[in-house]
Amino acid sequence: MKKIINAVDTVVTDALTGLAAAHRELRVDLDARVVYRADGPRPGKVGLVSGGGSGHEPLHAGFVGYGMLDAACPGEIFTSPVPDQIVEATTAVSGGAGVLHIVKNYTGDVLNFEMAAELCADEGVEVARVLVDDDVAVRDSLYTAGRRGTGATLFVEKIAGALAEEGAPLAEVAAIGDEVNARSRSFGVALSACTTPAAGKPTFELAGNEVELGIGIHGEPGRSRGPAGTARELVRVAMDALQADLPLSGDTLVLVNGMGGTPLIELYIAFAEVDAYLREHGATAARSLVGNHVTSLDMQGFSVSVCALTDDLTRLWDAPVRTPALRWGH
Amino acid sequence: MKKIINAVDTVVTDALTGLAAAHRELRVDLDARVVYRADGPRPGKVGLVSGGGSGHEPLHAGFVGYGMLDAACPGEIFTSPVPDQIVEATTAVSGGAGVLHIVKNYTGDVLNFEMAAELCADEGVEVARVLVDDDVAVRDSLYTAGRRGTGATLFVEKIAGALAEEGAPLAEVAAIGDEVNARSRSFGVALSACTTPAAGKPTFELAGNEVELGIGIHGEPGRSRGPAGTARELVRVAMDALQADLPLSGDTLVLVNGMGGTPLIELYIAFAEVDAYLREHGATAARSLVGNHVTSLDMQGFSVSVCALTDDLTRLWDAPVRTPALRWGH
Amino acid sequence: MDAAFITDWIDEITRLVAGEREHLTALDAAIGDADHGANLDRGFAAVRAALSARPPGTPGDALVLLGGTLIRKVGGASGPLYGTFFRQAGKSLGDSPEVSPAELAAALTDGLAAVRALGSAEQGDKTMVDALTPAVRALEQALQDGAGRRKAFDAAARAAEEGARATVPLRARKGRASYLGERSMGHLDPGAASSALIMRALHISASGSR
Amino acid sequence: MDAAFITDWIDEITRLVAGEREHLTALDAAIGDADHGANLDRGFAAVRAALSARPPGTPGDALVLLGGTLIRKVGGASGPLYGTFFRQAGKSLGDSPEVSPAELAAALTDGLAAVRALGSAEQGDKTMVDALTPAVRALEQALQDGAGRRKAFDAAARAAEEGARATVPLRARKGRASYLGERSMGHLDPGAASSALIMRALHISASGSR
Ligand SMILES: Nc1ncnc2c1ncn2[C@@H]1O[C@H](COP(=O)(O)OP(=O)(O)O)[C@@H](O)[C@H]1O
Ligand SMILES: Nc1ncnc2c1ncn2[C@@H]1O[C@H](COP(=O)(O)OP(=O)(O)O)[C@@H](O)[C@H]1O
Ligand SMILES: [Mg+2]
Ligand SMILES: [Mg+2]
Ligand SMILES: [Mg+2]
Ligand SMILES: [Mg+2]
Repeated sequence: MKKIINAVDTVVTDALTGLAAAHRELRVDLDARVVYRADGPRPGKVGLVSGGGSGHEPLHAGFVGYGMLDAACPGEIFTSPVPDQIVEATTAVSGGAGVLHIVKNYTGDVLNFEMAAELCADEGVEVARVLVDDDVAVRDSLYTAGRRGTGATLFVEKIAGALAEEGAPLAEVAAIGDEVNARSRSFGVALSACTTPAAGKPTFELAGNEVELGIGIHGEPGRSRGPAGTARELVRVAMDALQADLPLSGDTLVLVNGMGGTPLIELYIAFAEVDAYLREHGATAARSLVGNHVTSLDMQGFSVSVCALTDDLTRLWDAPVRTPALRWGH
Repeated sequence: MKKIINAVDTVVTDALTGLAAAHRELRVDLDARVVYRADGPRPGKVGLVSGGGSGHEPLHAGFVGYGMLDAACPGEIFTSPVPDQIVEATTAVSGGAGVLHIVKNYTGDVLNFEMAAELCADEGVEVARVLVDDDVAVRDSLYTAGRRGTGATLFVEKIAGALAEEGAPLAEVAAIGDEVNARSRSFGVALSACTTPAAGKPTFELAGNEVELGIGIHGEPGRSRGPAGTARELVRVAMDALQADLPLSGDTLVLVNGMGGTPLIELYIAFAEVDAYLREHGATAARSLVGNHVTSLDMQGFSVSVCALTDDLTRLWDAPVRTPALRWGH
Repeated sequence: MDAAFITDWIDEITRLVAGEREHLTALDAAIGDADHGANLDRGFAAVRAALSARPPGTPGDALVLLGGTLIRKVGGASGPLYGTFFRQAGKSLGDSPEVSPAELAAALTDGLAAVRALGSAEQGDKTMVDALTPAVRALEQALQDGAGRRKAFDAAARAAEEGARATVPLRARKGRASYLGERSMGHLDPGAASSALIMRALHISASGSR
Repeated sequence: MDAAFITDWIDEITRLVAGEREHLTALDAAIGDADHGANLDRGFAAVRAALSARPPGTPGDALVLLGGTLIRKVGGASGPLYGTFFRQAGKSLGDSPEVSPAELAAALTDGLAAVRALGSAEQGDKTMVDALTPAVRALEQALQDGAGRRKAFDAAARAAEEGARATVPLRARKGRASYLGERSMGHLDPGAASSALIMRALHISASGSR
């Protein structure tokens, strides 16, 4: 394993140190392990807190700022944050209008955010939660921990963040988060596994002509293996899976997301295929994002997330945002 | 080799198709292979054209837009564009105030841009050139093709682009480009080689405990090999090389750049070390950028570019920019 | 058994977890996300520090401190689950300075119930519950049958080890491994493996020798 | 020799380059950026298309078309350099419908001079110039010595091959390989290798058999 790190145990702290130095518009509490907007909290604005294991950068800390998150709680690599972090972040960003927790549906994230929410309630902070579970590769049934939260997390953070910025009350901000989640689906494909610093070797091995289909964002193997096909074939597998779960039509918001080790040129090739697929099926990529946004360390591969837009969602997506990793609008 | 591509020969065209679909604010001429700002040319504004081999995304097409480039000419993977592309782009963006070519110092880029400039002169378009050669890993002597152009290209494109947007004449825009280049130095380290679609296998092999020092951005081997050290050690090698060539002091602009296959979390760790090194040496990272900007396909590693700022350069760096890969200001 | 007994147990878990760190992580790499060893190692190291900063006066104290520290330092699924297990057990023990093996057994039974409530895992879902359930049951049974504490703890450890092994053929229905569907079959659950270490540590510390 | 002779030569280069594509790319991977084979293959394929779209009337035409197409389709260092080589040679030939071997030799000498002017490479810099220079010199010499065209072209090809081989120990001073400093030593220059193919193709096409 070769990585640009100082030691396995200091990866998250060292990266947060760099984040703090690079982004003066953020306030990074290294002890509490929370990343804040330097200009928050704003009285009367619903606070948005998210978090999860590290290794998915820029998610979540890269989405802290105007129009998106008020705070992010990074855990160790692929390990959800602990309740203390979440409590600290929640109370700090509370501007009196309540705080929304945006939680990806993993047992660890769910449990730790739940514990934190109880403690926050004890301290008189009203907390609502949006649970993101967009990954169609996992069947949501009695036999699984439910769908995973992946690329749609970015959609939820952006759109709920924009509504909170407009001054909407907690219940509405939570409701739009739920709506975005309900209208979004994702599917991922890996060309290679990632290597966590702790494990020191790839979490699974693929032959030269194999891809892993239906992967998550934690280096866990996918649901099945398939032959490495063309970009068109790989995108078709992903889009067929999305389409089977949520028939596509009309305007959509599309994220073609790199898993961390895939060059941008390949992501644009994938996007061309997604765009063509959507048009073939009577839908449009009305809004899009191509790049490494919800990553899995150095994994090679991509995921596609699609959200069926409404006028409201489009307006909130287009609203100004100023974070390290996402910024537009004036 | 596993890549998200349809065929080795269609990589660049397919990616440009995706770029066009993802960015309506760009106009992509697939036949001529030129990427334009959809809102250009602006009469009286100096046009900025850059280009080079593909495989360095987001450079250059990702930097086309308000405040930066007017057009980019992508060549085949790691192959400089041909004169026709450059002539087409140059004449199209010419708003009567002349056009600046921003050229990375590689034999192929230099020759093709030179030929194009001659043809443009025939057509009555005034062309000036900034040659970017910031890479201290290459000794500039009679015995080399001179220093390579790497990370500082982004600095030149941003700062010259901002000055052009202010309406400065060609000579001034070219002069500031030269100044940025003269004040900038870069050094890169690879943890793994990249795989070009044409070659199908990594361009060099590194043992598990080796890094390649002084690499360029074309998968070419570096000047030497060294042991894989900590982030601090690797950054020290890079910074010592920069510092030896251009003593660091005062405000600097820093790019910690990923080579395409390195996760963002590691780049932030590297940035923390660069920031500490600068402070130790009496300099400051007054402005910074951390991410994959001038890449080498799927290569793992990073480069550091530092530009010694002046008040003017800082102002121009801070000026608004709206491109797919770089955007800020209002 | 007093507070010192519990801190001995914790020390022994810490040692076993440190020794098995790579193995637990490897198990988690196969069907999860390759962090279980690192998670527990980090957690128990923090527990050690907490214990020396504030030595507990009673067994209940010690277990509450242990559970609380795991909740606050581990994260992931195992942090809240193991944290709850020990914290609930500690609360059940109340503030007696000395507890009997039967009292400890009852407390661990309560802890397990809290884990099941929190994670809603049933036996057979291929989780730590598959090792903890038979372990706690065997412990209660052995003590009821009149076994001494050393023997009873050994029975608990054996039952945990067997319960862990029995997770191999199962298809996971909880936690990350459930995402794999049938591909989770044929692998030992990392949490069940660490539960077996925890129970084995109890036996070792009661034996007073390693 | 008429325009058809030159197009035969071009066809032969195209074939050799296609066959050696992987080899040229591998040479370039060692000390460059792994695209020389792909570059030339793409270029000569485009030349073929250009030739059938607008069949040249004279040898000079054919070489100018060849050179111009390489400039417009190849990119990189080799595109402008080879393009200039052939384009200048074509211009030197003027518009005679038939040229002698000596006229072709003189034209190639002019082409080489243009390459040296454009790339400012000297012999010994480990570039295509190291193969082209002895080749053109040997060609002139053989013809002066009264050799027939087939023999003279063979001498040129041999000289190019030897010149290419002689680049192996050299340290590159031009092009990408120069970035490697001493590490460029011990490798055959890809451009010199392709120059040898070009000269060998001349001999093969003059021999009328492959
Ligand atoms: N719902 C649950 N109930 C009980 N145990 C669970 C549950 N989900 C996961 N586990 C246990 O947690 C273990 C994984 O712990 P760990 O790897 O530390 O956390 P994470 O899965 O968040 O990475 C699994 O092997 C399993 O035994
Ligand atoms: N300045 C120069 N003069 C002559 N030949 C050169 C020069 N620079 C490079 N070359 C030749 O070009 C070859 C490389 O061509 P190619 O790989 O197609 O282009 P690039 O180096 O741009 O990738 C080298 O092997 C060398 O023979
Ligand atoms: Mg985990
Ligand atoms: Mg090249
Ligand atoms: Mg785990
Ligand atoms: Mg090359």
